[in-house]
Amino acid sequence: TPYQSSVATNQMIKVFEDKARAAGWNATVVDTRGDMGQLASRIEDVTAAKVGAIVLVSVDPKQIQDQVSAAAAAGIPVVTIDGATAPGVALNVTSDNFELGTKLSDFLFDKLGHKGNIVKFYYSAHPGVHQRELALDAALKKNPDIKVIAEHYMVVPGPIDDARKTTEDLLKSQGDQIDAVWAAWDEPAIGAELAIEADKPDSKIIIAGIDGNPQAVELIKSCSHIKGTVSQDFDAMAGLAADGLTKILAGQKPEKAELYAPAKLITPETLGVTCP
Amino acid sequence: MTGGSEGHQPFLVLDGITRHFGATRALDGADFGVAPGEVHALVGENGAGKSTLIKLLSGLYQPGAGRILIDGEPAVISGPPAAEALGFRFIHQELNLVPHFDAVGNAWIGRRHPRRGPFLDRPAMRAHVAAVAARIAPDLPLDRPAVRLTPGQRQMAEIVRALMTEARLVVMDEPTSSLSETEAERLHTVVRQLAASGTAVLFISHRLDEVMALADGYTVLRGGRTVGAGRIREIDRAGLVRLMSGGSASTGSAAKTDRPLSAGATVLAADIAFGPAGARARLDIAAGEIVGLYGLVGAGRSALLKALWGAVPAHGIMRLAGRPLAGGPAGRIAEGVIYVPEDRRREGFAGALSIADNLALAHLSDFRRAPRLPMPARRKIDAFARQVGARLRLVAASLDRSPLTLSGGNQQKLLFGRWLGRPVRLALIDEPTRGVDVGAKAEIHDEIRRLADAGAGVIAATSDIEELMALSDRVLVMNGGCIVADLAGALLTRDAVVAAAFGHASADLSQPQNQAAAVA
Amino acid sequence: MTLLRRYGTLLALALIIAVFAVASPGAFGSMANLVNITQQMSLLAIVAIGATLVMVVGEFDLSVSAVVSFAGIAAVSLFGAGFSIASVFALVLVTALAMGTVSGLLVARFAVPSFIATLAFGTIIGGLTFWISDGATLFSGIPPAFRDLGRGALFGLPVPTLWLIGTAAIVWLLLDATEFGRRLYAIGGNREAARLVGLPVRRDMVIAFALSAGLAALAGLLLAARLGSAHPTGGGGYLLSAYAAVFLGMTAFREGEPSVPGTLVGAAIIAVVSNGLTILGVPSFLQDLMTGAIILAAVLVRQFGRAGD
Amino acid sequence: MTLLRRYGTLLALALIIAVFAVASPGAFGSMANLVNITQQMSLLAIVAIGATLVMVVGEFDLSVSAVVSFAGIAAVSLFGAGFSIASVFALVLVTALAMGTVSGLLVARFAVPSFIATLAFGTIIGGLTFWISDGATLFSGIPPAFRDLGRGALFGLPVPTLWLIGTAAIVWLLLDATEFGRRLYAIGGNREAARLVGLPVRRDMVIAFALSAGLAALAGLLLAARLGSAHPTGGGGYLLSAYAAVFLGMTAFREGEPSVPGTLVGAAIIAVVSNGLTILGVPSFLQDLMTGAIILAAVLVRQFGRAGD
Ligand SMILES: Nc1ncnc2c1ncn2[C@@H]1O[C@H](COP(=O)(O)OP(=O)(O)OP(=O)(O)O)[C@@H](O)[C@H]1O
Ligand SMILES: Nc1ncnc2c1ncn2[C@@H]1O[C@H](COP(=O)(O)OP(=O)(O)OP(=O)(O)O)[C@@H](O)[C@H]1O
Ligand SMILES: [Mg+2]
Ligand SMILES: [Mg+2]
Repeated sequence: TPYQSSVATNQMIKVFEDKARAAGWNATVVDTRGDMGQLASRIEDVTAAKVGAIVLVSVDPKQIQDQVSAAAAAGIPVVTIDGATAPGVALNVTSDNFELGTKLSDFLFDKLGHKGNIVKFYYSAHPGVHQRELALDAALKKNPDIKVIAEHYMVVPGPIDDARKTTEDLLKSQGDQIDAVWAAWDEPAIGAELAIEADKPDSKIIIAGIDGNPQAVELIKSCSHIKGTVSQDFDAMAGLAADGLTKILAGQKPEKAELYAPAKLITPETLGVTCP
Repeated sequence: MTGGSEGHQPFLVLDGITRHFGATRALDGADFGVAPGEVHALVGENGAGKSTLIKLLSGLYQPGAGRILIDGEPAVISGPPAAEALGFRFIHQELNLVPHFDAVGNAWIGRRHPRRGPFLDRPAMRAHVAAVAARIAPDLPLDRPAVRLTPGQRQMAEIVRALMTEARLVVMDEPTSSLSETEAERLHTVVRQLAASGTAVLFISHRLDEVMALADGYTVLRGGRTVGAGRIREIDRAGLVRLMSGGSASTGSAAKTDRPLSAGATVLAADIAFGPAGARARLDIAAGEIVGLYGLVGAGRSALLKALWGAVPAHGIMRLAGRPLAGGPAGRIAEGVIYVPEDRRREGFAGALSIADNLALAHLSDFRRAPRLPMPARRKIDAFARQVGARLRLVAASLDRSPLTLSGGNQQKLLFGRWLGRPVRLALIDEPTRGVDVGAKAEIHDEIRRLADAGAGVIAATSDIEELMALSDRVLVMNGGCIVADLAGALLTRDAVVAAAFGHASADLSQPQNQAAAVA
Repeated sequence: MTLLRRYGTLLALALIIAVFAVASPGAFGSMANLVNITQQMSLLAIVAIGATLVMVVGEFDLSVSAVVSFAGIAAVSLFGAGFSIASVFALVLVTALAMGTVSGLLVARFAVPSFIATLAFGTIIGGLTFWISDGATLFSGIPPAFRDLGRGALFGLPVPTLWLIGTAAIVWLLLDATEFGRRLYAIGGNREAARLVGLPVRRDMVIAFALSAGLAALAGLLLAARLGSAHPTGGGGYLLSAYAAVFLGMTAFREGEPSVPGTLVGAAIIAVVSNGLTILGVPSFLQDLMTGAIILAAVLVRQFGRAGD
Repeated sequence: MTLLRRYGTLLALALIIAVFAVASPGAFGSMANLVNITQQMSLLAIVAIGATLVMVVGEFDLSVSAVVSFAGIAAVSLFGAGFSIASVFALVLVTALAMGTVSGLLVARFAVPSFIATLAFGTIIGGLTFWISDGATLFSGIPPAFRDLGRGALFGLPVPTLWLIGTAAIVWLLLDATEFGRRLYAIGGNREAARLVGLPVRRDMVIAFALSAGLAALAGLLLAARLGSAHPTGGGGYLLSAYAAVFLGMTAFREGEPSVPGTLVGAAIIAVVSNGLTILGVPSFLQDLMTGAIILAAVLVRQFGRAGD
């Protein structure tokens, strides 16, 4: 994976490692820090080393199609978690990113009464995250009264601090007009919360993100401005992947090439707290 | 206005040239002319503007006012390529070699390299350089990177470079300042050959005896202005000095002043192996004694002094007044040892600091605001710098500027000046007056004598045999990294020194022009 | 003209602020926002001040970003293990000083080029950080009192700004008014000359690297305090920006020497530009274009002063 | 001892390969894997060879990673607009040469420190890249013939390896056997001296920057071909590794000067270490620790040779 320091990715890796240990597999994690060229080389390496299977986390295999095909051709099954289907991929376990984006947008727009100004934090370089942005665009078409008054392309690594600084700046310039923050994943949402908490703790701005990042969940519980996160069930995803891989290694075919893990919305209500 | 050699008209004339640096008037109405086939000497005190004038000729600076005439036509020398195209070759005062290129590589920079197809023809490159070097610097290691050459060897590499191709004018800014007698004499021969073949040579030197012997014509600069010019045979040494100093200074003759020799106790006793390839030296220095250190370029003098200073590894015994020396330069400073390096640019000072800070650098803790507070007091540093400046007649626009804005000779004074006013037990001095004018040279010699009179042992390495003879009570001669002669009293004559310096190396140097003894 | 040449970059900063203030008087030009900028630049500036020390002796320290990340992760882990705030600060800073000492020794004692020494050592530190954190973002167990060290205000100034003022004042004094500072500049100016006049070149260089790592660790602690979480690669963004600040600063004063006031000007330019462009609502890609262009202009302004020379 | 001092880093590379081959004879030591490593190091090495040119004149070019990303995105966009492979190559390379020329002019003509000039200009290029790509990864419209330029094998060697061999041979000849190369080394060794003897210092420096950008763009094109996609920040990883390769290489031969063979050794060390550790299945954090340690050891080996001096 290229994104091990991302909370969501890390969680999937951890769960998968546990399952792997339980299954008696020997799992090695390779992290290329966001570098696709590197990732391609590392896949070539493990293909050369004739590993039993390759699991790609949070990567679109199309970004490294040749290497994936080569691995498949060498008889090494390739499973992706939070990825996409592609030639050579035996199984993709994911949550539908477009659906996640739609859930997030709908939640936020409902809260706003389908009218208001939002700030958008996005990162199109990641194909999955890009899907969420496309979902937002679709939702916006249906809600002409919602306006994106500012958008910011996230700096990775360091998204929390980047979102915090940007939000501080935006609060200075158009703080009165912002009604909500749409974060393509939870880390920008946390950054926005930190800024609002410091500069305008009383404002009515609401924030929502995607991932169910534990820090975000904490913040929802403590009645901050973060009011929701669309949680992918990473445990379930990693579990499904491990199960699927067990089958594949046993020589069977998975029933479907793509498995979706359900996504659920986490809000103060689902956490059982009531906020003023 | 100028002195051409027999019948020739000057082809290069400078007329009323000025060049100012801020408030400093480096050149302020300089006139000058040189004819084909003439050896023309440009003399003047440190900071008189000689190097600045050279840089104008090389196109590095443009004149503020005045004209440059070449073959009678006004000319603009727009930059170094233009000067090169005019057939002007330069050896600048501060040497400019590419550190990791050897002499061959350095000689070819900026020239059209010999090629085979699009590629360099290395054997041809080397052969050509070797041919030139054979005439003037037969001992120069051609394949050693310039960083690992001594200043004298670097000087020779520059000379080789300048003489690689046909030239109309060769300008040499103090080419002999780090050459010893023999090497200088070899250069003189080449200069005469150049002149005979019609090339003009512009020669800058503070060694006035050399000027008297070599030049046809002369120009004297003072304060950026031409104060005299003519034929060398119509003036004498004293006359030149009077023109340079405006009649105020002493003749600066390098005569030996008789000092009462108070042969004191031994300050330094050393028996060490040091430096490259099996160099070994044994020496004893007494309190109050000035020991001159002489040798050909690369003989190992600087290496020995550095070893004594603790700046390069050495094995053996080194005792100062009976106690072993330890702790590198800092330990030696604490013991009252001082050191003046030979290469001011590379070893002398930090360009990032001002002149005053550079002077204070070696003993910063003397300038604290309070004895226990390691914060230097500006006021104390400035006072020290002013005092040094006055004692060594430093010509500087401001002591707050970088030392790189000083003229070569004035930079040299800093290296000595930083130690003034401290109690000294042993002084290790490498080329103390390289590029220093006659007046200031006398000052520095007085300072050195004062050190010895106060009871310090002094070792002074020098390539200037005049200086050696004037200063030393005793002379050690080095050759190939070893001390080969220890001369004092009646045995201390120029002939003896030069003969010892050749030692067994004389076999390589048997060309007819190298009759060093004849010079003495 | 001379003014332009000497203080060009400083004037450029003033000009940038003026232009933004005119373009957005209410939001950018407000006192609150200007104070806010000092807070936003504070961590970067602290790292950059550390980098300045190493640049003064003519070297690079590319491990700063690894140290920033390390300090945050180490601190949060130690909190998890029940250590007090004071002991966490002490432990993390001492570890960082030790790390800087290793870099310094590699460079000064073993003559490894600083670029490769600090890059390789930074990779090692990064590995350690991953090991400690298991590659995950850590956020549990941070005491609120620790978080207060990175947020809120005191005497009307944001707390991070106060840290910056303190750090800048101390390092400035150190470089400008002490023997140690003179020595560092001498070493940077001409290492051989410094050695020959008996300066403790190696020791001083090691100290410079140690202080640089210490300041990076301080920034890492403050970052963790401010975010309430620590990322194993949270310091990644600081490396190039810190050096950009130092180099910008070198064009601001004196004859191109690194200095604390210069670095502050450099960091301020970077912070002001990103704050101003965000406030003006400039689209992402244009922000990049304009940031690059403004920084180039800020440096070039000085050259035009020089042209008259 | 002299051997160790002179070729220490090269010996270190041999030793590293030997150790890995013993640890994993089947997988690492197989001919196929060794050939594969040459392919994996090829893009990094091409970028690093470009960086070498700039390092030879004593400057940095921090815009290389931006140029790598730009080239990939520009190429895929142009394919989308229907351009042919040859014209895409030509357009992208010419644009990159122009970009390098701008960097070079900023440094050589306007005396902007190269660190800040190329960082700022790299930011501008990054902005352009985002503009073109809208920040997204581009996949579509890449002709298979283009992809074949970055994959597959010819004469038994992987295609990227062939590109590397070609590039390295040309630049090596340029630096080592032509007057232009001698001039670049002279400029880097002593710019003042080069100026004094009338070398066209500015022109040559601009050419060095232009070539560096051109090679970075070539690497970017090959990366896009190899991955079949282009990422707007896809070149990010090349900056530090490329300079690490150059600096490692500087410790490998001669008097610590940048050179093409040296850079190849440096890039090979980096590639071998990361390939070997992955094949051995070393955990992530340990990989970092070991990479750093191995690189330091490779450089230090030379120092021990020196100690005997
Ligand atoms: N770059 C500069 N900036 C400021 N002042 C300068 C600069 N270069 C030279 N000067 C000043 O110009 C004057 C003339 O210097 P120049 O180097 O020409 O003297 P010089 O005759 O060659 O002396 P020396 O015999 O010591 O080499 C000196 O006062 C010097 O300080
Ligand atoms: N780093 C080095 N590596 C190899 N040889 C060196 C190195 N430094 C000096 N040498 C050689 O050692 C010998 C002694 O050099 P040293 O500097 O002591 O000579 P010197 O008598 O002071 O000559 P000069 O008059 O040129 O200053 C020379 O032949 C020189 O080329
Ligand atoms: Mg001079
Ligand atoms: Mg010497």
